[in-house]
Amino acid sequence: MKKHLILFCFITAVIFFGCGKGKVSVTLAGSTAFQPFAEKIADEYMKANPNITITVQGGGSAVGIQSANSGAAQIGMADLVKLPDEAKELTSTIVAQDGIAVIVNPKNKIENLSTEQLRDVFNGKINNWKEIGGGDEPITVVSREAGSGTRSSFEKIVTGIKLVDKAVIQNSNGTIRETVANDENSIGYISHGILNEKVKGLKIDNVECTTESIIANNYKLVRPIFLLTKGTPAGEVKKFIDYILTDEIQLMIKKDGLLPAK
Amino acid sequence: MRVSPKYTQIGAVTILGAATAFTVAILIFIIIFVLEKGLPVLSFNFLFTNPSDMGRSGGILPILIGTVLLPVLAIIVAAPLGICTSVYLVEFTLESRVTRLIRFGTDCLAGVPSIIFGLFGFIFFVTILGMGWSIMSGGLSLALMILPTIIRTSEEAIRAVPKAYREVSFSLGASRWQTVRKVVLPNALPGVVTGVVLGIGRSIEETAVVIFTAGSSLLIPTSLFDSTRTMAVHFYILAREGLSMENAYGTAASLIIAVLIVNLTAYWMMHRFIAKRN
Amino acid sequence: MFSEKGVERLLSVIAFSAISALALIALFIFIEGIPFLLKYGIKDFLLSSDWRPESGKFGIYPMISASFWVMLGAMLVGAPFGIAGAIFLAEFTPKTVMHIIKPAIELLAAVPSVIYGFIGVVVLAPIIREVFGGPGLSLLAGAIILGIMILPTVISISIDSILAVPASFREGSLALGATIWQTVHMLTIKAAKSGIIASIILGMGRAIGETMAVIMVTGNAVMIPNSALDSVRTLTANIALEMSYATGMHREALFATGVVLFIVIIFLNAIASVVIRKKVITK
Amino acid sequence: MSLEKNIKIDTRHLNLYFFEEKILKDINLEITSNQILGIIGPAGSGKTTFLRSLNRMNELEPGSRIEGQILLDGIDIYNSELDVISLRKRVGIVFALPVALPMSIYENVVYGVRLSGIKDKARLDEIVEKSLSAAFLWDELKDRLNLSGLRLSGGQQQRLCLARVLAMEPDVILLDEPCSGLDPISTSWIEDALIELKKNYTIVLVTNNTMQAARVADKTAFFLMGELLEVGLTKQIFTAPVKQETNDYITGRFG
Repeated sequence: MKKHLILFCFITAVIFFGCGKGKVSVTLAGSTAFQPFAEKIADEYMKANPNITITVQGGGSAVGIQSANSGAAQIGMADLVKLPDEAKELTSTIVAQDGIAVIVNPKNKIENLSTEQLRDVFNGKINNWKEIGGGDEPITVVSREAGSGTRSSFEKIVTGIKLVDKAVIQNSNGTIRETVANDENSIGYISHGILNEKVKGLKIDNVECTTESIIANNYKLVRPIFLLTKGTPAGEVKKFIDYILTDEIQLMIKKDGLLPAK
Repeated sequence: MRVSPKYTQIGAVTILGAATAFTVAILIFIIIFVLEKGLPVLSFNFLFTNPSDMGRSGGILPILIGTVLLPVLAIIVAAPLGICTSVYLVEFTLESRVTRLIRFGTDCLAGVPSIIFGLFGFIFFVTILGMGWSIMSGGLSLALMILPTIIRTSEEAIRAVPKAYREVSFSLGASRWQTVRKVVLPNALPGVVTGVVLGIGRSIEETAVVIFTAGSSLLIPTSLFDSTRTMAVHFYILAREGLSMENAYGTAASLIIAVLIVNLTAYWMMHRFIAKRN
Repeated sequence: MFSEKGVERLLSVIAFSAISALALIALFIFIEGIPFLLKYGIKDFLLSSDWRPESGKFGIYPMISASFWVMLGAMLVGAPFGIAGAIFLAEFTPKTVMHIIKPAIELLAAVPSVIYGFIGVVVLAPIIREVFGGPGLSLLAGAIILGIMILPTVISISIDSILAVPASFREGSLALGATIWQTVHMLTIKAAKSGIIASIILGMGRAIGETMAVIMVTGNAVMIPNSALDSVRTLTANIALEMSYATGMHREALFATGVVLFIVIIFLNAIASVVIRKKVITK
Repeated sequence: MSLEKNIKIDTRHLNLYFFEEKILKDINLEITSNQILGIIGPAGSGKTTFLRSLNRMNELEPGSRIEGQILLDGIDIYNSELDVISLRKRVGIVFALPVALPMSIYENVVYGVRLSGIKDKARLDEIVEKSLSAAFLWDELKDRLNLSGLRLSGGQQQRLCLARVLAMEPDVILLDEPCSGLDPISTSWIEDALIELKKNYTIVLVTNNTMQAARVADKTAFFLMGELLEVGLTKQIFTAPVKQETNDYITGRFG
């Protein structure tokens, strides 16, 4: 009898728990580059609007497009230079721009690479640091996985890249940063937004990857960040996107390393 | 010249002993490595406060909740399903080509990489059924992942119950179900529990499936249809993205302690049960 | 309470739904993957080493060879230590000690693979980089970490099968004046052979199916390894790495990778069940 | 009392098959109430199979099939409304190997009774005492009823099995070589119990020990190669058997 009672209580609890959502909920999913910013913005937004729940998921740009298409998320996040065909049906809003920083280990003497050198390094034509003015050490190229928004943007802007086979592949900005921070001979690229002191950002064609140089249109490795919605955004979704585009939030994004939409 | 058996014995014991010591040492090193760096971070505060700034600072309260909810949901779904299935296969069907095929199939699925269950869960629960990244999707995907293991271990345990017990029970006028309930299951219990504990362990430590199906939200879930994050995922994200090594180790230490508690509780309960019966 | 027929019907419904749910998963992977295989060509898919999804090239030969080498390496690390440990614990250690160490080792099977992977990244990879050169994140690192990860499985199952050898065998041999070691290597190991082999095959299954730890430590380069120090990408890593960004053909190709993985697992299990059945027959 | 009325079990043209193999061939045997019927015969003669067919235990083996009739109190146990569970409650069986269920002595004894829905503690206590006494176990075990049944010796376990059957108060008790693994003292305990029990029960005793049949059985049947060769009063079977084979078997010259 006691067992039945416990079971009964449990089931009741589950049902109440399961139905206990009176809140409006908006889900964002996709680009890992924009994920941390989205989470921070969502926190701020929820503080101001306590009866709304905003959930942010990673997964990558493709997940963003798929889940916006399928309705798994109301807003998809994508960070591609050019959106693929699957995203044709979706309404896209540019909410920010992002620089792609080329990074090496802080112990590396190299400060600057030309676009040609960068291309040759990633193609495996240059495979020792001494060829471009560093120490006599082999280069470990670190790149993103095929399909990644950061990678396709990087390759599209640098042009002519056929990634060297032995390149180490990592599947997020953070893991590339950690890999480069751990390996003195490695080179990689990450979203400008998550650059930190553990790695060193290189100048490309003598232009440093800073917010200023990107805004001034001097730094060339830049791609837009899209929010994708099915149909024109409306209701809570529209409110949230509008919120991201307010000056206050755009300023916050900028402080953390992303670039404003305009 | 033939070496005296006495010396080969000494040689063998030395080599085997050294290999064992090395093995145990490595395994202990892993535990100590994590606990040494993680325990200083662990505190009541760490466990029971909200994380802030993506987990860079603050505690792991929502993650703790997620780590309890997901495996619990998975086991609530998978254990009855798995145990009933194995009871049905062993006690209510005759050994045939079909049961052998089913056994082979569950064996294969028990060995299928978890990532495949993650893909399935993502397409089926998250997308097709529209549950989104949620405790529900995650729990159900984990349940499917551990189901084959539970079916196979409890099947073995049930099969191992002596046939004579069943005969005696039938001869005393018990029905098949009464025999199962009173004689077969109590005797198969240790094996069945092992399977369930394995299942809990696997769902606590799983990372890929949870990321694909339950998402990685850091908010405290308010319903079964909210996204959540488990300790394994939290550790993965913190450590891999280099957000905060301190909190990563703290999470890892809590994770190992959680696994320890689950296993020890199961062992203790089983011994108590066996002791009570004898 | 319940009628006998009712219970039986209920159980059959539950069993049927559990089994069909599992069948659904297998079916689902094949449905997602097979059309691609037919469209792209099984031979091209399996034997070409060109994996460039952005230009529509999907050859997974490098991943197949990487999975094979990583698995083999893990076996070379895990099997000797695992079997030696099992023999030592089962035959040369007091029962009480073994009954403490064995559950402790089994507990390690539950340590999350991401923790193993992480230790591989922060401890093992730098050592390999310093001592042998290369990127550190390599086939060797993957093999060692996986070898350690399968130790609990190999040790635990091997101990069980060694202990299952009837005590009378052992006593008979010892009574004839053999040392314990002679008894072990001439008799016990032979009698427990199929169980030990089964433990290795299960370990292989675990090694080939492991995802997160492998992604973390092998570096994931798409290349056929020339040495153990090269960075490689396994089949599982291929799926988990790229799935989140994959669309269209690329996504189908990843599901087809899943199909290949599935077939490898079925193959391993078929071998295992033959070995285990042989054990039953010889008993 | 007429002879007809005293017949408890009556098998008519009983044939039993396992898949295609015919194990029992045209068995016609009447079993009288309140008597002990001993069944003897060499290994493989079908005596155990016959015994198990009397409470349909043979059905648990795949491929078993039956022809003919077995009447219990005039009702066919295979083709009637009588369901197998209530049949087994009326016809209890003790197996060759003593199998105590892995639970306490008390729970072993009341296992069958509990299944019939008796829950009253006092009633159960009473049943335990009565059954264990009838199996000559009460005095030995009355202080240790919570001990696991597995801790008992072989002889005690076998008497526990008997007590377990008695607890259900069946009409018929089937015993399948109940003393095959027991020492002479345990054997005599069981034989004494059986003689005491036939006042209230009909007993069928399969035994490999012909002397045991001679000691306790009222009637004895001799099985050979799946056939019932001869049945009669024990005294007559052992002193003046009709068939040569019976004589050979009893005198130990068989085969």
